Amino acid sequence: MNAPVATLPAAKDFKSETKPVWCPGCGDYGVLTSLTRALADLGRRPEEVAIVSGIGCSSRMPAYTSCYGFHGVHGRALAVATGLKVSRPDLTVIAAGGDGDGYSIGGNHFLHACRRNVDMTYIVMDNHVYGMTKGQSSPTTEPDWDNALTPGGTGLRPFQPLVIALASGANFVARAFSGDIVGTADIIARAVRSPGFSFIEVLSPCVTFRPEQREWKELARPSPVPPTDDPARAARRIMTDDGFNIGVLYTGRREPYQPEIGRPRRSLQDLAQGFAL
Amino acid sequence: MNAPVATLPAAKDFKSETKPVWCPGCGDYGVLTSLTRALADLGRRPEEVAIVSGIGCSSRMPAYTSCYGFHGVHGRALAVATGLKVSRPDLTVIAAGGDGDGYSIGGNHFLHACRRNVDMTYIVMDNHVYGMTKGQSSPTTEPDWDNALTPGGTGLRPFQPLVIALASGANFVARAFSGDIVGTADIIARAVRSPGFSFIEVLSPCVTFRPEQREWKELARPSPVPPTDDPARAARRIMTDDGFNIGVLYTGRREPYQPEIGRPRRSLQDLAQGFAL
Amino acid sequence: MMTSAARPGTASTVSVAMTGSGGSGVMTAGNMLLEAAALAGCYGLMSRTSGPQIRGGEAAALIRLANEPIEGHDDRFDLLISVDWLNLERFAAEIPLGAESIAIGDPGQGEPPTAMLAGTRRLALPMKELAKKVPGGRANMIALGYVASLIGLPDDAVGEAVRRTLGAQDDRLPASLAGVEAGRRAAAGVACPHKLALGRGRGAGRWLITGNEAAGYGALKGGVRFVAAYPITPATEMLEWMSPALSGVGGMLVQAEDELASINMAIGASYGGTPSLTATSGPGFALMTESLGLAVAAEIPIVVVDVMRSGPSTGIPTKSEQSDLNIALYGLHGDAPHVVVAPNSVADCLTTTQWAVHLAEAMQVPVVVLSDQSMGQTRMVIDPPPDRELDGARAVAVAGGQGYQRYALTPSGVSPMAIPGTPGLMYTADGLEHSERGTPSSQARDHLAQLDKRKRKLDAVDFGAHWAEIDGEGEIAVLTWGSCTGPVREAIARARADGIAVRLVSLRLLSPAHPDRLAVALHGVKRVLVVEQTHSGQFYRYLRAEHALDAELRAIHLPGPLPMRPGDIHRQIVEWSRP
Amino acid sequence: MMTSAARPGTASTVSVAMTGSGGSGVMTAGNMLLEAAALAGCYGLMSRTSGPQIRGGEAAALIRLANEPIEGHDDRFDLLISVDWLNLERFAAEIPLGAESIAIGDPGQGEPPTAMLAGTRRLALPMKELAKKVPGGRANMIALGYVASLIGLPDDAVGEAVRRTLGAQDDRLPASLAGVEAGRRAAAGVACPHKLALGRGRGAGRWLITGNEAAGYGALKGGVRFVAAYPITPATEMLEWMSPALSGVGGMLVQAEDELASINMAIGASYGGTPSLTATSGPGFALMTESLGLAVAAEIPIVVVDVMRSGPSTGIPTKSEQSDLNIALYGLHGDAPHVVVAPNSVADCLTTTQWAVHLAEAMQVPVVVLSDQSMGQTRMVIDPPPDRELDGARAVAVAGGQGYQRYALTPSGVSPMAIPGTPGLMYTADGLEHSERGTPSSQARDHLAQLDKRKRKLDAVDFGAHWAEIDGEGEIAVLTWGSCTGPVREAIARARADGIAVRLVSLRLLSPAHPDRLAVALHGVKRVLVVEQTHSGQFYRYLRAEHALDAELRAIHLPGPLPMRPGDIHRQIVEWSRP
Ligand SMILES: Cc1ncc(C[n+]2csc(CCOP(=O)(O)OP(=O)(O)O)c2C)c(N)n1
Ligand SMILES: Cc1ncc(C[n+]2csc(CCOP(=O)(O)OP(=O)(O)O)c2C)c(N)n1
Ligand code: SF4
Ligand code: SF4
Ligand SMILES: [Mg+2]
Ligand SMILES: [Mg+2]
Repeated sequence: MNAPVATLPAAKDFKSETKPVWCPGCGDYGVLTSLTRALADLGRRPEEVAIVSGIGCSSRMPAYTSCYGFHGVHGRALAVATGLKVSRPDLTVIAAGGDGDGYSIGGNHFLHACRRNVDMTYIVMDNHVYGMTKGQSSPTTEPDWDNALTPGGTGLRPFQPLVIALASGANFVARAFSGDIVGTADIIARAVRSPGFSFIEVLSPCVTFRPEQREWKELARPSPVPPTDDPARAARRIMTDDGFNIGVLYTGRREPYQPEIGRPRRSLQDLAQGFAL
Repeated sequence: MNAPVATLPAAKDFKSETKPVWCPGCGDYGVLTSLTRALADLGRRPEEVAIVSGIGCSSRMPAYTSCYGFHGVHGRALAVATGLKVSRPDLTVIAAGGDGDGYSIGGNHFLHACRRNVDMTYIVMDNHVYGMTKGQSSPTTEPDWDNALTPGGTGLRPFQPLVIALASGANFVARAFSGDIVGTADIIARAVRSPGFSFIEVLSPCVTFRPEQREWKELARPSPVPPTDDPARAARRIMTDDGFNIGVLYTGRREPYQPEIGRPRRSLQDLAQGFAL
Repeated sequence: MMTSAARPGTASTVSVAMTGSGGSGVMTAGNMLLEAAALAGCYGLMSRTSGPQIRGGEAAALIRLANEPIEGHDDRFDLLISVDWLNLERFAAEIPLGAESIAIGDPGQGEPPTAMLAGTRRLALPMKELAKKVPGGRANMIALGYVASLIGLPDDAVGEAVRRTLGAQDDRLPASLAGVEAGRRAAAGVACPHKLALGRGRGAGRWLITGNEAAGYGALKGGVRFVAAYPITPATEMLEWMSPALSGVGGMLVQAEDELASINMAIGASYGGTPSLTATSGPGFALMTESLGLAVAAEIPIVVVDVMRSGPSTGIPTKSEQSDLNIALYGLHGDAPHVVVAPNSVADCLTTTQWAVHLAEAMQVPVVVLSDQSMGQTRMVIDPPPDRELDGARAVAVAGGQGYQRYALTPSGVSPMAIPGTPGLMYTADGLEHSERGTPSSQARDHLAQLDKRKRKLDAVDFGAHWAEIDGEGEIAVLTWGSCTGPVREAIARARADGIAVRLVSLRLLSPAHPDRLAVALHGVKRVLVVEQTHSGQFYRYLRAEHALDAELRAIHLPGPLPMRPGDIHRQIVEWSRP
Repeated sequence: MMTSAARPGTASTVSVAMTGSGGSGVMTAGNMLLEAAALAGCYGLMSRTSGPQIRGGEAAALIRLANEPIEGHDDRFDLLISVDWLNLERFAAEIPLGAESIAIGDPGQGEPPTAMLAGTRRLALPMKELAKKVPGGRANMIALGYVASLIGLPDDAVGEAVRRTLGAQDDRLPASLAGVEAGRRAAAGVACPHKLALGRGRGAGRWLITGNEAAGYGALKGGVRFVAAYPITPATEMLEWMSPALSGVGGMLVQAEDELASINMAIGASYGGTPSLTATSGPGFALMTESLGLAVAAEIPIVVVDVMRSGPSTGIPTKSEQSDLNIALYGLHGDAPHVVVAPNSVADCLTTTQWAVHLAEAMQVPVVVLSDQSMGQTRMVIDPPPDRELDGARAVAVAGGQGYQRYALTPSGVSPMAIPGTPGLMYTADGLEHSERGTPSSQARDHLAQLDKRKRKLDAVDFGAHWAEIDGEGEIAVLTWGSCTGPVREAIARARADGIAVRLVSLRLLSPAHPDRLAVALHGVKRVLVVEQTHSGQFYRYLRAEHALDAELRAIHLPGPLPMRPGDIHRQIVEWSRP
């Protein structure tokens, strides 16, 4: 706490001048605000932070911050973030995106990122829909949600992101609601502080294709219990709640994966010796 | 039971004349034998059955049976099997492959196949290694298993296939051991009979790259408890056992996903009316 | 399909851009204008464009009407009507205006973008104010009535279009009709040189259709009964049209978790005997190439429609380009012969997609259909394409007999395919190199035999007359493909009107290449102008690689997002025709 | 690298195939034979082949030795020694024999494959029996001693090779040496015309290396410090060599869950400032093309090594082919300029991969290195390539100043790249089309400007002399690339020995194409023979597409799995040189 406080950037300093393409009322605005607050609260500087995303409305996030950003291809944010973080452990790396990006096309990387447990934070803005492509079912969409591509609904059981995150080894698991700016900022800050892979499922309404999600603000409420470090208990809680308990739900103690980047022990000449006759 | 029993094919009729490329002692031989037994026990005919796989030693399975077979690309067996089954619900469709094929490159399809719950059976011959590419870590490999690609081991927590299958919605979850021909045959038969997506994790040693797995035959033993239909209980059991309890562990009651293939209700002319001015 | 006499470029045609901020209803008004013209016996088309905002930003309906069939936009817009001026300058390049153009704006709605409107004739129309006078009235309807009147559309056609769009029971109908009427009254006495000569007939029997819908319908006509897909702009609407249609005709559409899954699901269904398809755009197509190779090696028929958008990478998802030609032709690893075809108009999306299914089934090969955003998402008035007998006819192996060989070396290269369920013909389809039986083999003779066989399939088949559209005579030819064909046709019509003989060659069959056929098509031609919508000249390079072209070559290759303009092509033809 | 005088084809050379069932130890014996020859001052190489069995099936070590550098197999094998005859006929095409060939078998080990051995001279060597007489003896060591003696390798070199391979402390050493000695004794008095003229020097300073190792080492020399990869034959050994080496030099290798992840991890690490690479083969490469396009659009340097195998689809994973040329050049969607280079020998795998890293970093572009199974997995005696100063030099933006534009339109097309952590230069890398600042844009002018910029980067750079290997004069040229260069060099050497002047042009830089440079390289050439290992003539088509070749062209394009034979090329040159 000896650093001159005055020079630390405020939340607003983490917002860029680029105007979001989001629809008025989109939940993602709230997440952006919470994210910038969290970064200010964490005392980070914009240049120390990299926000990595895929493709989707929510994946537009990086450019709306003043941090380093990477807007990649659909579904691969976690892979990019992993390569970046393990090679640059000094950076704060945050991956962000949507339910389609993360759980549909990106599902495999989600599984393996949880398992790999690299020290980074993954924020999924879940609106139970593909917003960017104008309203198709995502893995978290209700089975009977009618839409043009799957009239009458997909009939499929929704994907349970928190359960899968737990089962595959995420070290920090939380649920947030985009309408709760302060609460979400707090969760993001805790996630970033927590070593290893931190996963935050943010309920973030798509007011355009799922206007009924405006009601989420009535449903979301703080989780009645504190986080547990027992994955089985966390899983049971998540499986039995109604999906609107907000807060940090699980914090584990697994060691992050970080291959050592030591000072070079061998010279190139030395390596070439192995080929010499 | 009115069909003339004599004409039903026996287990041997389900084996093809193609000689497996497998190493002597490979666990996959046992799985092949169990599979052919199960098909005979089920009273199927080879032409009614399609075995679909990806790439790997274990994925060579289809051609060693006398059924219809599909040996596709690495990691995509479940997608091929899904397309086949939903469009041809009259067939018995079995997907088969390895832990690399199914949990690494194919992980996303595994998640979504469990969730989709199409009426088919998925057999993974898990040897905790990439056999075909000569011995690298797979997702189920122990973190400290030394090998040329990741010297000293990957350091990663092994993927828990049964837990993920449960969490993502598989309707039938079992563990088998390739050395237990009769037991595995029985599990396969039950899996095929069970509606929806049935998942069998078969411990199948790779004697070449993981010779220590020969010991599995000492460790494998029947699960002390009968299957449950409560996923949470099943998950707890699986997470707390030592990985060698063999048997059907979970049977659910979800409706399989099968889009209706009705008789055509509309003619093409009729559809064209929609374009008419 | 069109006779020479009916070529556009000589026809009376009017181009209208209706713009406004999101929610201003310009798209609705534009659709009504198009439909009204169609009901009045005209042809026409409408494309949409909008700013980066997901919803609610600036938007424009780009409409062109004519009394003869047209297939693309003109060089300039005759009328621009802006309900408000919000960010209009973003569309400056998409809405070229000239000295003849009339720009109509609402004086109460802010400052017009002067640079963009420079040189145009300006009209003021207080749309908001006029709308206020109509109970429930909206500015877009005022604009509709005004423009319809200026260009001379009959009242009854406009009224009918409004009624059809809203439905006779809709509450908004009276206000909308009243708004149109108010707009029309405001136009009284305003001189406008851009009059639409009305078409013959009243449009009955014609279709209003997008290329995406046409492709979907063509696929069904070809016999497709299984589709697996993952949404992507601008292919999604094709899938959205097909989904209910498929369940109507006894088929199904499955939404996959990604494109790796969708193509493999389609392969699985096709292996099971059901003609199958997936549709995507560049990024998704890139994810499918590994499994396209599987379909080549395992000989599984399948159709992949790539509705191209501007690349590379995510590029410009909502804008057209022809730059997936390379990946479609050459994007598979290994020597992987497959078929690539391209429709060359909205209407042809139907026939060529149907043909693609036919080719896939007949040759047991993957067929790529290269459509693009500009055909896929443009709504157009067309004469329904004639019915064609192009049902997929797969060579199916019949039960009985011994020693079935799935990959038997037949003279045609096509080997009868056993459908699961058939007794006695069980085999394993394989992407590993294999013997005739299908057993994996690394023997040189098997590899060569199967490579030859897979190539032979494509060499031996007769692709028929649909392989290219060839029209006209002359020593100058324009060689093009896909959606560039529309502007090229128009440019050629203009050149012919100038007295220049020009030949059109538009290739629908891109792979396998048919150098001999192209040589015949270009017989006597001294100069070939190659026209394509890519930055690097992909089509030009493809032509050089695969064909012996001894004529003098020039190329117009421009990337998206702007459409190819007939005027640019015309200019080049004229310049080149001088001795 | 080699002077004309040192060309192979005129050198004394002996080819030996050692075969036997799995576990018979022929690979070990083969490696020892190669190393012994190397220690005796010879050059040589060994490739391996085996049946479909994962372990334990038939296997063959294919060795060629010479007293001058050689780079590929000869037309025929001089000696075949079979510890047992198990399924030997499966290798008939890979082990061509002739009237001069000697086939040595163990009379006690079953029936020899008569068709394959027809016309050869046959020798019987009771290897099993002789081995039994040596305590702990094995047949493979008998074979080694016998063959080494027949071809005239010095005893001490063989003994040294055995000692080096097993290690001085190994229990098996005495039995092995005794076995070799027993084999040598059995050879006493056996006439053999295939004698190896010993090389100059004793091999000190030379390397025994595979192309995969050389490429891995070259990557490290180029500065690569991050690798993410997913195992695939035949690229895995490159990764396995790099993994410990990287951690030794302060880098790392991450095993990814699939190729989609591996390339994106590499992109992420490179975005962070670390030169990065991934290696794969055809099927994995196909999965990477979408993200290669991202690296193009977002301008992220990255190297992808594709160690090609026979395709299409899973194909023949263990066999070589050059058939990923198409996908490497043209397999990205959209207009996506990138670099493709190819090493043309095992030794050149080092230099060209190092160069690839340099190019990627200098141009902020993805570079594809096309190696193949035959270079990657062949172990070869080489002279270490000279050290080259080709460290990656990325243009890095420095802190300070205002209004940093990541995608600024510079004259060279290369814009300084900010490395995360640098204050004041924060930007978002984007695969969407963008402005100079990096903000997404669908404007035509931004699209064109960025397309031009990305192309300009490749046009503006000087690729230097390494772009091609050009050697000799004459009116006939052989134009080739990659691993075909070895047999082509040898064929040319033979033709020159016949008195025919032939020029060699082997392209290392495949994309961007340099038609002007090639025209200079082929100046005065009347006939060009194109040599490549594909079925469809991919290189030939690429040459036509990208270059103006006015010489008469002929092409030898043969698929894998068999290597290109110098004799076939030589025959074509001779035939064509007749007036
Ligand atoms: C490979 C690929 N496939 C498909 C798409 C099309 N696409 C863009 S965004 C998107 C879904 C976005 O949904 P989600 O991640 O939930 O984000 P949201 O827009 O809802 O925030 C899809 C399918 C693409 N860009 N790339
Ligand atoms: C796209 C692609 N990537 C990589 C490979 C290489 N490959 C073949 S099999 C395999 C792993 C097989 O492991 P597993 O599924 O566990 O099967 P096993 O051999 O152990 O039975 C890999 C990585 C491939 N064929 N295709
Ligand atoms: S479409 Fe939905 S998710 Fe996308 S910006 Fe609009 S409200 Fe947000
Ligand atoms: S390598 Fe292992 S998995 Fe493969 S066949 Fe041999 S024992 Fe079985
Ligand atoms: Mg979403
Ligand atoms: Mg395995």
